Amino acid sequence: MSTATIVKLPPQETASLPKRSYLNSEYGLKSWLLTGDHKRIAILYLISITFFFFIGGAMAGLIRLELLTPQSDLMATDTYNKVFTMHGIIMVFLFLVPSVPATIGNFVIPIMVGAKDLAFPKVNLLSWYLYIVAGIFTISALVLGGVDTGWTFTTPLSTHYLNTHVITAGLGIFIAGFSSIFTGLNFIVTIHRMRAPGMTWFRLPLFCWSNYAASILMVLGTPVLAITLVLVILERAIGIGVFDPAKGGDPLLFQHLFWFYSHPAVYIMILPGMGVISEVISTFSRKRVFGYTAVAFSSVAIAVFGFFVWAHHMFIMGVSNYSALVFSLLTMLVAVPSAIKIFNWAATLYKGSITFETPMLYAFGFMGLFTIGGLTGVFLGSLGMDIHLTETYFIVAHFHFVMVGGMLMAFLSGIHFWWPKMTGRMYPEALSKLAALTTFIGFNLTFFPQFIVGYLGMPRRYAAYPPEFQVLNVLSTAGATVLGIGYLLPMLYLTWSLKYGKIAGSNPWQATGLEWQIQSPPLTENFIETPLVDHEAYDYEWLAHQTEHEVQTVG
Amino acid sequence: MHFISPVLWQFLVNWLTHFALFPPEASEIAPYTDSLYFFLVLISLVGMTVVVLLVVLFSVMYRKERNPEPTQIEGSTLLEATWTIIPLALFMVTFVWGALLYFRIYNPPTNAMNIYIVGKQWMWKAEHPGGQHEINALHIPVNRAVQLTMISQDVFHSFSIPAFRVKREVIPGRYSTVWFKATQIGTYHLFCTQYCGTLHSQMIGQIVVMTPDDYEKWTNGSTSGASLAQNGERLFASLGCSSCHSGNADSHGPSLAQAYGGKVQLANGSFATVDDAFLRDSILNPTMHQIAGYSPIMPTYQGQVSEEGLIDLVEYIKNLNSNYRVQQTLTTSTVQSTTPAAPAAGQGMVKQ
Amino acid sequence: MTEPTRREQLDQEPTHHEEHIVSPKVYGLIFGALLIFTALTVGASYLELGIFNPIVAIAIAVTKAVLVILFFMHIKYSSRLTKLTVAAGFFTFLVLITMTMTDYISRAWGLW
Amino acid sequence: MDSHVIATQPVHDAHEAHAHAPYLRHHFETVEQQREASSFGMWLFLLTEIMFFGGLFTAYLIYRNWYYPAFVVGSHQLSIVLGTINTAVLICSSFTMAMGVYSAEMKRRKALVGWLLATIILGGVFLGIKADEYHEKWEKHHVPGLNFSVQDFTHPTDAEPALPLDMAQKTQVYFSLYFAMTGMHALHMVIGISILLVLVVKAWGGAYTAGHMTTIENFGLYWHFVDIVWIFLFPLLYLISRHQ
Repeated sequence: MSTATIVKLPPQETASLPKRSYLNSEYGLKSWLLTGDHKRIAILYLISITFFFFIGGAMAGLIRLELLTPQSDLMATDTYNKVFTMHGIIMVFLFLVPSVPATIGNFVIPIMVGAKDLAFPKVNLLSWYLYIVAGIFTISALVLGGVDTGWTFTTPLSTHYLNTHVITAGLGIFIAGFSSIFTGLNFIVTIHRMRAPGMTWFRLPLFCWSNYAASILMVLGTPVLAITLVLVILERAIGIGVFDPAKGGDPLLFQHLFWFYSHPAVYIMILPGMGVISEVISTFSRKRVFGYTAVAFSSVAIAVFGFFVWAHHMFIMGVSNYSALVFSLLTMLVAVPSAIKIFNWAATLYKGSITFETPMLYAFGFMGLFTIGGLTGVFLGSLGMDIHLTETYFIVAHFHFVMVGGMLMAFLSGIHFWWPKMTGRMYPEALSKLAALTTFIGFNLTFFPQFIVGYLGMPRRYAAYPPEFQVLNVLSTAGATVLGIGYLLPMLYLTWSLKYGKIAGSNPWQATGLEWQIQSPPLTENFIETPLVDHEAYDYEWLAHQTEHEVQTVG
Repeated sequence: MHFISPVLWQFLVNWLTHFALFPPEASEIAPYTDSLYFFLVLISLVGMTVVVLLVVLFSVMYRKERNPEPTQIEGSTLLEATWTIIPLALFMVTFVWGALLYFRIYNPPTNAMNIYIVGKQWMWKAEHPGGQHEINALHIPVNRAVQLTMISQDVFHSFSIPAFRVKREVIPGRYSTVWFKATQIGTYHLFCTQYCGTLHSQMIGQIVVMTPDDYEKWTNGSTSGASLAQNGERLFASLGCSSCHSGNADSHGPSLAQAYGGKVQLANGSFATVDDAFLRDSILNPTMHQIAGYSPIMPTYQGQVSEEGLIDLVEYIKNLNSNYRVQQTLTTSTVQSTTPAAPAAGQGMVKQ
Repeated sequence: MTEPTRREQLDQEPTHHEEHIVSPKVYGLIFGALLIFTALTVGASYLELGIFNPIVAIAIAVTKAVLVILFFMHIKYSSRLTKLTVAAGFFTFLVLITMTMTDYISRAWGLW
Repeated sequence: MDSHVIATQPVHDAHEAHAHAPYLRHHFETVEQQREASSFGMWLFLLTEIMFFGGLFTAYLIYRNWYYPAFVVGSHQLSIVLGTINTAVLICSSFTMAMGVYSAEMKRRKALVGWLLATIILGGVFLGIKADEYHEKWEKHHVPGLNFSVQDFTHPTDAEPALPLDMAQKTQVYFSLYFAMTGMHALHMVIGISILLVLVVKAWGGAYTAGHMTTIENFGLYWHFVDIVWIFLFPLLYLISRHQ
């Protein structure tokens, strides 16, 4: 490791994990499955979302393999349809939505605000069980023969024209929705009511702010999806007429209600990731985040504006042109807070003292890819441009840049950043840097060609395509292979590090958050005594003073 | 180069010869869309460069080896305002530009010739006013504005011609329209871009742009005998529409002659423009389009007329210039194919 | 600097609020008012008020809901945070309705 | 003070002997904090409920504007007497629930049990009447999808004016929404009554009259919310143009 590193591992001869921690406070499966401890629930979530991520990832692999050739030769078209539907459902509802909040957020938010647990530990556990039930429903829809509506469940296709397991999958998503509502509810109450003395709103780490904003969206948006799915299920099962054009219903109403949730859902997915980036950039440039208030409020602004833009998914679908105008204008406005964030992160680096640990590499990856993802979002928000681009691979590339390039990078960044805190051990640094690099290269190779093939007009969700698009699709598939390796690597070395990793000590990154001031892995009760907070977030001078003080008293 | 496997070699050749960044610009709209696209790509490149440059520059200048002690900075309202306002301004320009383009793409000129499209799982049916039917293909003349009136028989489809940069959702139960003016002769892709079930990826077709002469030949060669309006006339008679819509002063229904394109007052006091959608809806949901001064006695024809039949009826009513045709339909239940309902084919396709 | 106790720190939280017990008399009054409003709304629906029929019905329903929220659900005596929460809920509901209606209302305006 | 502010070292005996109230859960500092947290949490849950029903109300608003005559006729198929009685019953149950909360605040165990039982009975009466109404709809073939006929609307037997067939078919939309909305509401009532049954047993054991009554308060909020939903459903579904 270079001298530039700020990792201060305890001397290896004497290093040992703390005798008591949340990991060894109790033993046995039961102590995990009935736990109220937010940290253990976070671990449960981490294991389960990783499981679903790899199922969803396998689906993605199949999709890319099928698209290697123009014909639908690997699988029949209906199999392909089922595969991309499952990929979408699993990745959106079972991976992206709970990824950062339910794992990292669950683990660190209570500690960040100085609380012993989330406000409602039992609700937190219930949320995980709901997630598992949702997962079982989704998997059974898959095992029973699949579902091929696309993750958007468009009526009347989903209600009257398919013979697949729409109801099972719909119920799965309905339940997953409640799981995410409970997580969001818990976060909001915890951040409002459980902050330690002295932890004012503007001393909160930005990770809390962005998760708070995402939680608002979860609590207010998800129920609309729930009722919409209930109506779809009722319409499919017993034939009530709410969306059915044959009975006088408006299929576009479904789109309105669906996107009222599903557009804010995009922010549910990305906002917590942005929070991770704020923490990581600040820590590894040893500087407070440039314009803390602007970054904090931009999260809230994204959450609020997020509710006003949903019909930009429907510009060509027959919404009134006047309405399209309004929604396009508001879409332009919601792009601004994201731009503010990007520039503020870049400015945070200015006059910092930057080191390039793995989380930071992932964060740089995020900044680049999210910028592209965000800017191409402006393409799609622009009315005239949207006509040509929507429903093509351009939009596929756009949201994969935001969701995979942005969110997944942020998730990996966060996992690497807090891994020492979660497990008390370090991962192999060289290997993890290699993984970050592989992911970045693989990602660009996979999704950048899709912008071009999208502008050329290749429609999404096609099992077979005209042969002139093949070159770009081959590039994309090649990239996906690299990307797959990039995702498998962390899986392997992180598991390895559980047993063989070096002991991390309480604050390997010399970070300022409250979570770094306690032992790693933390005690079940987090803090022996409720902390009194008397400094701002990202106050590195306070931290320096703190360490100095310790040295003096110890020495 | 013998060590490169033939497959790979072929692939590379293929790549070099077929590599394209843009689809052909084959319609009047395409250059406009592309210029907005270039503008947006430019903005993105500049934005990207600024971000990457800042990140790289700072990473080099302020890496720990060079700058071991960070300088804490609170923030800067001026800077933050700058990078709020500049993107906002650019996004506003994009919005206005995009909106203008949207008007242009979705606002057909009044002299556009009309072709009907019916989408169903999983094929496109095109119906020309002269009675030519096509499946998964559309023949159009070059340099002539063409408006498509589209409807789906089952689920959402989407009619997309990348070379023309136009796309519009085809909705069950509702007409949607799109128009374009092809500028280059050739054959282009037609895609269904809205996921519509198992064979979604096979719901594709060809747009054939022809010279006016070739088009003329094609229309003459593929006519099925009766124009849409003639089919409509037959249907009009067999459904008994003429008994009420006879155009006489004492008839139960409003006169349909020259009704198309005008405004009518509805029973609830509001005004509606009589367009294709209005005519179709009036046949299926007469109560909701009750014209003021008439009693709601018209039965619904829901389930009795197919989408194609509705198109025939709409086309017939559209071309009714006088009540004479209706009365003739009233008296002669069989239609003489010798009297074309629409005037000359060419004229009849021109709106107004 | 004297160290504030934890208890004091918590009490300084702006969201802190003393509990207020609503008396049965208030409950009774509200109960009566709700029943009267129910009778009123049924009565009003039999009157020919034209466009005001639905408006009156909604107005009465809103009044009843507000009474229940303020008194039965103690919002009148709750912290600002709780009031804000309720307001946020109704605000988002209005966003859903009005923004959806921008589409449905202007569809009838014709192409442009 | 800095060094001991934040625990950096594990201390083996972390369990201090606090004089905690028995119902104060370990992760809260004070009873006050616990109560405020759970009340706030409950309100957030009700927020999701607002949006849950919000979707239905949006659909209702759109279709009512589109198919007003069908909604009028559909509405006239509902019994205004039963509807009004049910509204009154639900308001009564809200009142008894409020009194239950008051009894808990006053630490009157028997009164609390009594009020809760009254609430259960009133809730049961509401559901009974609702079931009767549903049954009637079934008999009259007004259940969309399963058992629907436009006969009553195209050829009415009572004084109602006949609807043209196309509009008569749109009564399906009205009844779909009627069943979706009242069904969701009834489901909430069923859940509420089930919880109430548990609460009564616990209240009898004195669980809520010893100072800790957050559960009762929160359940009260839920019950009142369900009442509010009905307050809107009643005029929207039952009282459309009764004067016609």
